[in-house]
Amino acid sequence: MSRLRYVAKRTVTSILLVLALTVVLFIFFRTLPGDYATMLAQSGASTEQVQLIREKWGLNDPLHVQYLRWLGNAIVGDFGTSRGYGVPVTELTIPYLLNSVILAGPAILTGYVLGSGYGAMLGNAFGSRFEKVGILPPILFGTIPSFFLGIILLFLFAGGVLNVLPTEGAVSTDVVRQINHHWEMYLTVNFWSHYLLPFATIVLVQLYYPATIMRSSIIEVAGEEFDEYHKITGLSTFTRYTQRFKHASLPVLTILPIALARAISGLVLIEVVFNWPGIGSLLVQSVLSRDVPVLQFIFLLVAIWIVAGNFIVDILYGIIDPRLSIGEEAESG
Amino acid sequence: MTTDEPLLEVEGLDVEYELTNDVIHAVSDASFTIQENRYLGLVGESGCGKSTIAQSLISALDSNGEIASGTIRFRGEEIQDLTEAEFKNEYLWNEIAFIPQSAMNSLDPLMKVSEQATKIAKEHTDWSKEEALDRFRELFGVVGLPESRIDDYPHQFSGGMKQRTIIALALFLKPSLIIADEPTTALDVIMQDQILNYLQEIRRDRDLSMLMITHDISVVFENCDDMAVMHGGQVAETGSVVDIYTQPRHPYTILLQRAFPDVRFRDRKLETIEGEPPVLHEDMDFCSFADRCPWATPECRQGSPPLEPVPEGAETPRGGGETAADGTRVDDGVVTHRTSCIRQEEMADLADAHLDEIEAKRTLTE
Amino acid sequence: MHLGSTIKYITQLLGKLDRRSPSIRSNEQLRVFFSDSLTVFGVVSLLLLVSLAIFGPMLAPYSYDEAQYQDDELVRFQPPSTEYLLGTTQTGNDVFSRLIYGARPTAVIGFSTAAIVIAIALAVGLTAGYLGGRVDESLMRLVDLLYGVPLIPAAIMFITFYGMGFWSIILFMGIILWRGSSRVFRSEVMQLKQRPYVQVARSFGGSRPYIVGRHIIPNMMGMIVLFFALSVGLAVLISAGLAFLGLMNPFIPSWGIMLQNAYNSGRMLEVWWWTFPPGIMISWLVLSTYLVGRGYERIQEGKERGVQL
Amino acid sequence: MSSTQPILEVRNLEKTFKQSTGILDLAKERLGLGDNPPIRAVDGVDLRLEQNQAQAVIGESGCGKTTLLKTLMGLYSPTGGDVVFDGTNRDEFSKADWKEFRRRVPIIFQDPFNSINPTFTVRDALLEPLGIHDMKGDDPEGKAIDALEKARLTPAETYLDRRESELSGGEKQRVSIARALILDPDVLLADEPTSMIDVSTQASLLNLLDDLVEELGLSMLYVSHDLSTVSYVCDRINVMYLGRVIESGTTDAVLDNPKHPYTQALIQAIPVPDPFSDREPTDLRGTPSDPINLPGGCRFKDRCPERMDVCDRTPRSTETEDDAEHTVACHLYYDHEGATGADGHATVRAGNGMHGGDDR
Repeated sequence: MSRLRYVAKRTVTSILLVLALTVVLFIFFRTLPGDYATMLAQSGASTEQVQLIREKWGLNDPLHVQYLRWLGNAIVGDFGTSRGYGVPVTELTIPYLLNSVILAGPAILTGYVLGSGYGAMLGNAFGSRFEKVGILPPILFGTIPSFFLGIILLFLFAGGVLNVLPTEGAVSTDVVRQINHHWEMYLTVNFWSHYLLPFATIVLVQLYYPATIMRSSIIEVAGEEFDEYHKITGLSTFTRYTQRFKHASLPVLTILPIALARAISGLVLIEVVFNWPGIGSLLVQSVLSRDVPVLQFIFLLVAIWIVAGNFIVDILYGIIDPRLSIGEEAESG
Repeated sequence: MTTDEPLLEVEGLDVEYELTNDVIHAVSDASFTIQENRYLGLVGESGCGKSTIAQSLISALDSNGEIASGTIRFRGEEIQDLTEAEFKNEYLWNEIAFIPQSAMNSLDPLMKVSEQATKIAKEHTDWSKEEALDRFRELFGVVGLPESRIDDYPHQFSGGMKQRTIIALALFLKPSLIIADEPTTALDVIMQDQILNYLQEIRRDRDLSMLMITHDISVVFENCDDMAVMHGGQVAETGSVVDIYTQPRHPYTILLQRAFPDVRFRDRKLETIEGEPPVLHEDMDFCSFADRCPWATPECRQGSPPLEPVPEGAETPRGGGETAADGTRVDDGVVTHRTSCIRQEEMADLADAHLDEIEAKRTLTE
Repeated sequence: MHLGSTIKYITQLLGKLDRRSPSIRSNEQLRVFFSDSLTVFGVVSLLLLVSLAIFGPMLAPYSYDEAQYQDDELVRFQPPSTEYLLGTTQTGNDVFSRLIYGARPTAVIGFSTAAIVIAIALAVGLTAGYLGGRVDESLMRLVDLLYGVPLIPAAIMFITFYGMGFWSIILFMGIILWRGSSRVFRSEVMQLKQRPYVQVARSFGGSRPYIVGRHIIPNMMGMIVLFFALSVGLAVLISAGLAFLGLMNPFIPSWGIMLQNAYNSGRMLEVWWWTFPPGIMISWLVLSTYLVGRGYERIQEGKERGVQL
Repeated sequence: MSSTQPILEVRNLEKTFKQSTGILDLAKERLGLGDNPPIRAVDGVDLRLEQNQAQAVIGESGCGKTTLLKTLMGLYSPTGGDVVFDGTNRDEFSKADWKEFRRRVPIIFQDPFNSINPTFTVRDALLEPLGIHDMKGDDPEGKAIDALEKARLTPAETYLDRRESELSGGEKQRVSIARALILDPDVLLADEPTSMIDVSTQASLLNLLDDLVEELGLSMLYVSHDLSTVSYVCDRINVMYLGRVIESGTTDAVLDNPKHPYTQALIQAIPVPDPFSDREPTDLRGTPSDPINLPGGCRFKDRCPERMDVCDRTPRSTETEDDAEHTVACHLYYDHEGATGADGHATVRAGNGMHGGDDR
């Protein structure tokens, strides 16, 4: 089966998966006990008003009708309006999403690459003193609560000892007044000075999984017969280690989606500690204000983020491992 | 055919493995020689040190293993003290190649078969990539595999095809010695027969010696010219296959032959050898077979037994026809027959009793 | 290759990663386990922290919520002194006493969540591993789905709509966190099931519960204890995060809540004696559980690679 | 052969496995989309194990012999044909009959290193079957010692408290044998018990099994890939190829006078410990095809040097001319048009023994 068909198959299944997730999310949100209407009721609105609201928002129609209507709008890009700000959900969320992607994207990637590289070094040095102790730093950063790690870095660089970096927010208030478009903010030095500490925190937190999984995966591969054969045929250490890395990267890739899901949890905490206006802090705000449309959209973004992660992993798999994408035609020789 | 100097000479080889608080004497005082263009079978049960010897020949011992003493001479040059890098530049794959035990999964699944060949060529020769590919393609044909498939991945090959690819890779740089570590153990009997037959074919049109390591004595008798029987890290007996079959002079060799099932004589009671091979923790300054040997005497336990030559036996070799069909089976005195049993004279009549029984069996079934 | 076999291939690969047979059998392995200083540090710390959780309240100089007065004036934000070893909090409580008191709720959260995680993971692992076929396939797809659930956002939703009950949060974490260990238990059960001694017991007519009780579980004890320790660490880590977001019951003085109070005081970086001790204690507990795990894993790798560590 | 009733009889036994039980494949199968051909591991096998008789099932790896054994043992349930034990068909077995079957038909496996639960002592391992069948009685220890002595592990008392890690490979297999004997069984199922043991201790195990069959009047079904070890222990040999028994007969008949081309190749391929033997290598090429998309008719036809066009039809197992007990499933030996029996075919080949004495 050619690689193209393999990619096509994966794309179809990913899209189906996202659709399935939207159904699950929709049902979950619609059945929440404390939805918007009842919250209004608690804040003193009379029952008629609540009925009016439910009618206006079409909350009384049967579930599947509501879902199809929601899906119809979603395809067009209209995810409803935010209850809290009365602004279309997409318009409200996109700036926060951008802030999160700019922070989390590069940080997770760096953490993953550094972690895998370090883990490979450890794996190849199995049994040595360096390997025995070398595993400690990633474990340390993996076991310190991410927000506490943020506090430590703030303490070291922004508050206590050397007062170099700003303590919170993405950009200081005076700069906000100068720029008119949201994305111009990314060009100011001020933004990048705010960016440094949360970025560092995420990188350090993200080291643990790739480092430990790559280390044990390299050790596993080093025990395989083909690795022995590479050694016996006298291939250079560089070639052997590259082949080991290729093999060992498969399990590391397999846990990428899991790490992505974990990264979102971390992101929420780090954005709260650093007061970073990302999707995490928006999530916390919308939950407290029971802003269901915004919440639904955020969770949809999260779902797409995870499905996309799986999709990328599948494609990378197909590229690295021929057994998957190139069919088997073992003839009797 | 044979210059006076043997291709490979191992003298008094000791190999030890260091564990956290223990030393394992895996090989003690092992000596044998491989002549040019002859196959030597290294046979013994599990844990007797035969794989350790194979690894020490190409300095591929595990990290905690080292050659404690003794010499390994390849064409007269001592190679046991070479570092891995030195050995790799001068000898590895150009002179000495290797067929691993589990050939089935020795090919890297993420690497095209041709890539494996070009990488080996890049490491040990100065051929260009194209030249290497052409040579490998031609060798693929010789090995009986479709030349068009050298760019396939290992998972697209059947078990037999992988086995032949490994043999092709071993022959790739025209080595003069191939070490095959249990080449057919994991195979079914028909595939084993095909591969062993093929290992005989490749020596017809090229100068090639082989060190074949196996636990199966019948594979050695049929496929090798000379052999060395190992027990507990020591070489019990060495010599030409014909010598050791017709005049065995070590109790272990005799009992091993009698314990080995032979499909032709089905009702012969199989000989059992009591006890277990010794655990090699202390220095082996005694005959490792002493505890299991029914004819052991106190002297056997004082000092590790040296390999003594066995005086020339009867003119016509017993236990078989005058000469085998293709004439190679007559002992041509190339390799001296040596045994490490200090009671080798008494062993003579034990061997004769064993051979009488085989001949009686043979006449019965004719 | 259609999708079915790809998933199977990837699970196989993951299984391969987890297939090490991790039961500590011979005491020789125990010797190797305790010869590693980091592992010993992990085990000793765990014992210390657990005893702190049990005997803590008796040792604390003051009660955790007793406001301290000096010549009838609330002692707020006092730096560490002989009287208050770690200074005082915004509401005048002694930080040292709160720290000692905090051990118990944190430990309770950790251990009870771990108990739920191991119970479910073992049940799923045994069923999927032992029955195999479609049951195994569907349970493993469920695990893959659960892996897609980001825990903190999901917890935020759950707590906001279902309340901050101490035990309901523990239950919630338990119900999601079993996903990790269940996959490992499953591959171990599958491996053990193929062992000749199990097949002989089945051939004699040993019933399924007998086989699981007598053969499967005893050979998995090492791994069960290991994943229990790891789950304790994970649960403490996550509950600290939730506490920090103000989503845990503030009247139960776990270390997470302490840290959150310090953060909310707005003077987090100044009152270092209030902010850092709870953070350090949490990290210490989680670190020691992971070090025990690391020591355990090295035995398996050493045994498998024949390397004497 | 005694005309008494065979202790264990297998008629046209079949065992097929679904290729993959993934949900997607199931859905596809339900909708009739993907063709999901089952793996036909055992495809119509007949066996008759007489009282106090040792039979071998020989075949290369992947021929279905272990699946056959596990199906007989009750680990897999057959998808076709039936198994008759001591006269009663297993389909009519009650729960008690099954319990009785499991007592009288124990199994010993190939891998000695995992044959005893690492958390058990030898005593626990031996008392386990007694416990399951609550036959401990008043002196379980005595039964354990007696079983150890039958397996020639003497002095038996010293073995009872040993752990699995304190036993050698040979000793572990003997404990497995003792465990099988403790319920005084009728039929012993053996899955290549000596193939992972060194030659020196292998001989003593083979001799032990041989003596047990005689002394205790046991019957034994011995599955292996190694013809030479089997010839020391078994009276009859069944040769299996890709799920079917292609030849069956007494040990001497099959070894001295093999009929089926595959059996001839199997015997000819065995190396003999004799430098003067002029054994010719087999000219068989290729390897058995995978058991999923099997060729129609005779499954050996792609590799068979004597292939005829009639081989596209599945051969019946017929008695050979000179020995009714010696059956072979090959078109060379019977006229497929109509006439049954082996007389009709013009080119009936006179069996030329491979290893008989005559060609020395």
